[in-house]
Amino acid sequence: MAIKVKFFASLREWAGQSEVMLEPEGLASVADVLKASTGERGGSDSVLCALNFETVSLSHAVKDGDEVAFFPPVTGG
Amino acid sequence: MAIKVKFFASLREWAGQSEVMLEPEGLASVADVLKASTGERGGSDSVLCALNFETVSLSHAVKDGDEVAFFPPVTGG
Amino acid sequence: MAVVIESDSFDPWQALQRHQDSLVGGSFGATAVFVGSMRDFNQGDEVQGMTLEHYPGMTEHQLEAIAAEAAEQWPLLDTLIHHRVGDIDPAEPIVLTAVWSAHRAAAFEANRFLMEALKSRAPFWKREQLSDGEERWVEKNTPGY
Amino acid sequence: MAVVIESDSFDPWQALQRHQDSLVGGSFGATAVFVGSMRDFNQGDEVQGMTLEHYPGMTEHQLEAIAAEAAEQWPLLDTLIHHRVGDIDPAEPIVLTAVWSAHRAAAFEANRFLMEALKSRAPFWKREQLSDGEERWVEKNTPGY
Repeated sequence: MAIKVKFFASLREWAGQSEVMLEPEGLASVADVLKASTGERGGSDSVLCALNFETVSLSHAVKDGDEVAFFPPVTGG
Repeated sequence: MAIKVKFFASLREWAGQSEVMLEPEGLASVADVLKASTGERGGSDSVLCALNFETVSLSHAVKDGDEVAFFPPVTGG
Repeated sequence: MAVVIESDSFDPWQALQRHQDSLVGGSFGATAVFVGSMRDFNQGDEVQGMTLEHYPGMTEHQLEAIAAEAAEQWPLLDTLIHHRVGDIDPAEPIVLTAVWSAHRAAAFEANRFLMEALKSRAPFWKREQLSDGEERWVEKNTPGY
Repeated sequence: MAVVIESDSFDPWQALQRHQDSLVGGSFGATAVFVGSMRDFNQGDEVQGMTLEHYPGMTEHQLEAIAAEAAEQWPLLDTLIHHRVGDIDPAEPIVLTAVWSAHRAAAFEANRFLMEALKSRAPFWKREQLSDGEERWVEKNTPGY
């Protein structure tokens, strides 16, 4: 398996990719996934994270098979 | 001219009339109009009064040509 | 701004579409709507029909005043109020209120104001026909807040 | 309860009529509706078009969760949410929320909850095309209260 990582909107443009598959070894938290996929160490108010379709914090644990997403504040409606 | 008096809903049934024209002589207030048209001396929480389409209190003054109405609490919508 | 008193059944969605066609598209970002319909059940009893009495003249005057108050309090582009009178069958719409505004906060708040003001100030009275043959005046409206 | 993600333009009034046809008439006394439409003006600039990006899967999951939360908090008979994605022209509807309930307080409050929750939690992002050729991401939603 693997960890699927998605980027949306301005973060997709910033990351230069919309989706990447990561090997799960060494990835304990959402923050680890962010760093491994973009080189970015921390988040900011304008980086939101979702784990398997639920919004979570950067410190949330991840495991093999998870889908992690990074995106800016939502502006729908 | 005259003062036109209207009754609506349960007050129409209670008064036994929907509309009556009164000579204005001796009628100074809405309360006078109520008394002259129904024999009722006072109002109650369940008697509302309108003068020329605006809700008023029983003590409001009336004059020749006015339209006065009596009705129970409204239940539209 | 339009106030319509209807003695025949009306379709609120068609009324909205028709009214909105008269507005300049792109000017409004938010439309808030309320539709009140006749239920077949009230205060524990089955209701077969309803007659809505009103005070012609004062009704229109009050509804127009309520719409004008809303337009003073919130930045509205338009307001629509429809209200049935006469004999009404269960499931038929009784009242429609709608406001169009640039932003949603104004639309939500103004539309709720319209309905609460209509419920407390517009001269309509409901008489229910129950399924056991009894008839009764509805004595007061349920609180909105 | 229905959640619909639309990639083509939709008519909110027809969607409401269609959905309401599936409900038992006489059971609901109150329908509260909100429609958000695309304005041709935002933050001082003329807007020519908009592209709505979303997160397929999470969008539906979040909207269904929001509708379920509303149904826990208020006595609702039904809920309908439509949301556009993709390229949108000025004046086109973007979002529709609607709730059906026995009484108006629940309908008003639940419908407003749906919209505020959708605005803050559902993964949609707007990109505006301005009339001078510039494009920009909308950075945040306007507050609802």
